[in-house]
Amino acid sequence: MQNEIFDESTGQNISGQEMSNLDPEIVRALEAILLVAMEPVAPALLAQLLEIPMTTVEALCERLAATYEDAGHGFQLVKVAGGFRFQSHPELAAYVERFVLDGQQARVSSAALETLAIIAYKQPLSRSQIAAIRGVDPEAVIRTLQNRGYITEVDRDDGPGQAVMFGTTPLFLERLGIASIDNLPSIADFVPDASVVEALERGLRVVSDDPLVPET
Amino acid sequence: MQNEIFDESTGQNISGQEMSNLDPEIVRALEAILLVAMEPVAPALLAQLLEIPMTTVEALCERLAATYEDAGHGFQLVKVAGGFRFQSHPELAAYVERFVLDGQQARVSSAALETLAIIAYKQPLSRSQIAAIRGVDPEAVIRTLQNRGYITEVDRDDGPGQAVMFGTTPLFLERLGIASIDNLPSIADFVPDASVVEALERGLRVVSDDPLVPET
Amino acid sequence: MKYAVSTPTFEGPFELLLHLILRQEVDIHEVSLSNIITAYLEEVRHMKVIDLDLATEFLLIAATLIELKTRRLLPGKDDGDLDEELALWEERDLLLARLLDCKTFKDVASVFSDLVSRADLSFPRMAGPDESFAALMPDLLEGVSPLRLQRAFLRAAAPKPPTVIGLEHVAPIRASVAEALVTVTEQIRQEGRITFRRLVAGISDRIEIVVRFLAILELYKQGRVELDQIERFGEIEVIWQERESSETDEVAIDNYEG
Repeated sequence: MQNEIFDESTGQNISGQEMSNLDPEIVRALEAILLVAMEPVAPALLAQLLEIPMTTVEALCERLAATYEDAGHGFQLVKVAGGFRFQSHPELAAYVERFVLDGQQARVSSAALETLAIIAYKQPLSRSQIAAIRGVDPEAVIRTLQNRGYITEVDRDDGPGQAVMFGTTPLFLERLGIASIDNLPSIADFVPDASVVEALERGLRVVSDDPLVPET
Repeated sequence: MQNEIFDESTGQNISGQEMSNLDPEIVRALEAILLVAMEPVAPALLAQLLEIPMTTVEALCERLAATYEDAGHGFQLVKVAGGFRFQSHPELAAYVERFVLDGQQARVSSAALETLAIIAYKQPLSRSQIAAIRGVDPEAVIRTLQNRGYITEVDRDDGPGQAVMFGTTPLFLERLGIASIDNLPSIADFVPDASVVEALERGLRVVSDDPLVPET
Repeated sequence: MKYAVSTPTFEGPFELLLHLILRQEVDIHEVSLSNIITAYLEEVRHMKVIDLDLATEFLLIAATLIELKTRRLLPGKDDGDLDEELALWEERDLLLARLLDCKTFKDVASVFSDLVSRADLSFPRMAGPDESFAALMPDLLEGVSPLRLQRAFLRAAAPKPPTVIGLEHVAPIRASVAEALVTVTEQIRQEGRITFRRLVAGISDRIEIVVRFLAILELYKQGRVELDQIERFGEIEVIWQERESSETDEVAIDNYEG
């Protein structure tokens, strides 16, 4: 909504101005709300609660985050899974790990990561589409990912089978520590380079090994 | 305990000296631990985790609390129930109330409901028993349920691990509109999955073996 | 998914094949399908416990590789059946596409892994509002009846449906490479010379045929049989190679059951 009124740069300027006029209480209120939140809080919700534009919320949060970092606090404010949250500073991981012990996140297996990778970039997609890419029955992995809340049924296919279609969840974004699925690197960056393609093609060539026969 | 040995001012003087020699990382670590803590953290535990005297912990926390207050943050560090914790500043209570009322998602997830059901019917039971039945790390869900006051630590197992045992609370009964846990619909005719039976029977022997939930 | 591969990093047939091909990447001109097939079958042989569905996948890939291999070994004069030719190319392209996909998502997964490791260094604050706000917290159990709770329990504690689907279809696979070896060895030894078509006569299941083919390939590798194919896509003849010593008489059998 805000974007219709302000473009990025103007928006920032305006909120810069707005911020200087801001009741300091708003900043404190923002801190208070973020402190009691149990999951990342969307800027839209903060804007509504604080009765300020969303761009201002974003700018305020960024400013707060920078202030905390500069002051060398042991916590940080980050944008993750589409919202802002307080978290412990990564540099203090060693101490916090000692403290949380059983609150540790369960490891994500490589099979789970690969399946997540497929779903993240190709969502929504069905079991059989996942199976086709992985070459393995993905049922067990899908169930684990679903139980952990990283993926969810987002849709059903229109086709005759009405296959369940899977997509990633905000919790997945949290697990990866990213703000949105758009923050993932482009899949184009991952396309195997020419040497790999060539190696694969050669490995699977159909034509005879006879060097006289031109290869394609 | 400290108060018996040092009066307020002496205590502060002593730790004041010690503090000037302190690695700044210790202060950051203290902030990090307090930020992620679910409940007030006892100075003794903080002293142990940070490998500093308890008097220093107390002095540090007091100093931090004063710093936050002076800087006009929306949160504060307070000592409650014999421990230190972050909480929202009372002056911002109106905003926090608004957030709590409007902001929180008020629907129970199916994962939370299933975990709650298992605890309700099979209480008391440990984390690892819950994990064994649900097949996933139940930590986050347990935390939510505990936070909402639907479950609580009812006991500790006698076994070597002294695992925490969970049970439902009077609030839970109230919300469900029943007078006693015996008023829940019977599950007598139901034959549970063999793995569930096994998990319950093996009970606490699971605890020490289960790498998912390190108990200490 | 209970299976163990000698190199435990391989999650599936594409991954294994990808590894085997790329291992030879150093000099791509050295990439040899024969080596790949040998290594591939070697890996499959070393699997201790193998999931049936997975076994099917591994074998189907093996079959495709062998198809490519046979095609490559044959002189390219006669063009054979165009349809079959196209079908083979199609299969190759499909396999290639899958391998590229596999490689792509393996790389993505490693980036994800880095992100997760980094995210793991920070712990979120989840303590929530302090108790003074407890009365305001919306009731999560709004609308949850005792009956709904019972149903949730039944759902959570109910026997889980088995993950393996279509078991009856692939079940015969379990021991069949080992069995196939025994069967075909006996048959070839008796006949001395027999066509592959006759060896698989009466078998309609594609997997069974693949398994028999693998058995013959195994015998060929051990030098127990010679293979002969006069024209491309023509009859494959299997010829028994008699040996002096009887010490190797006992055919080494791959046991896929582990």
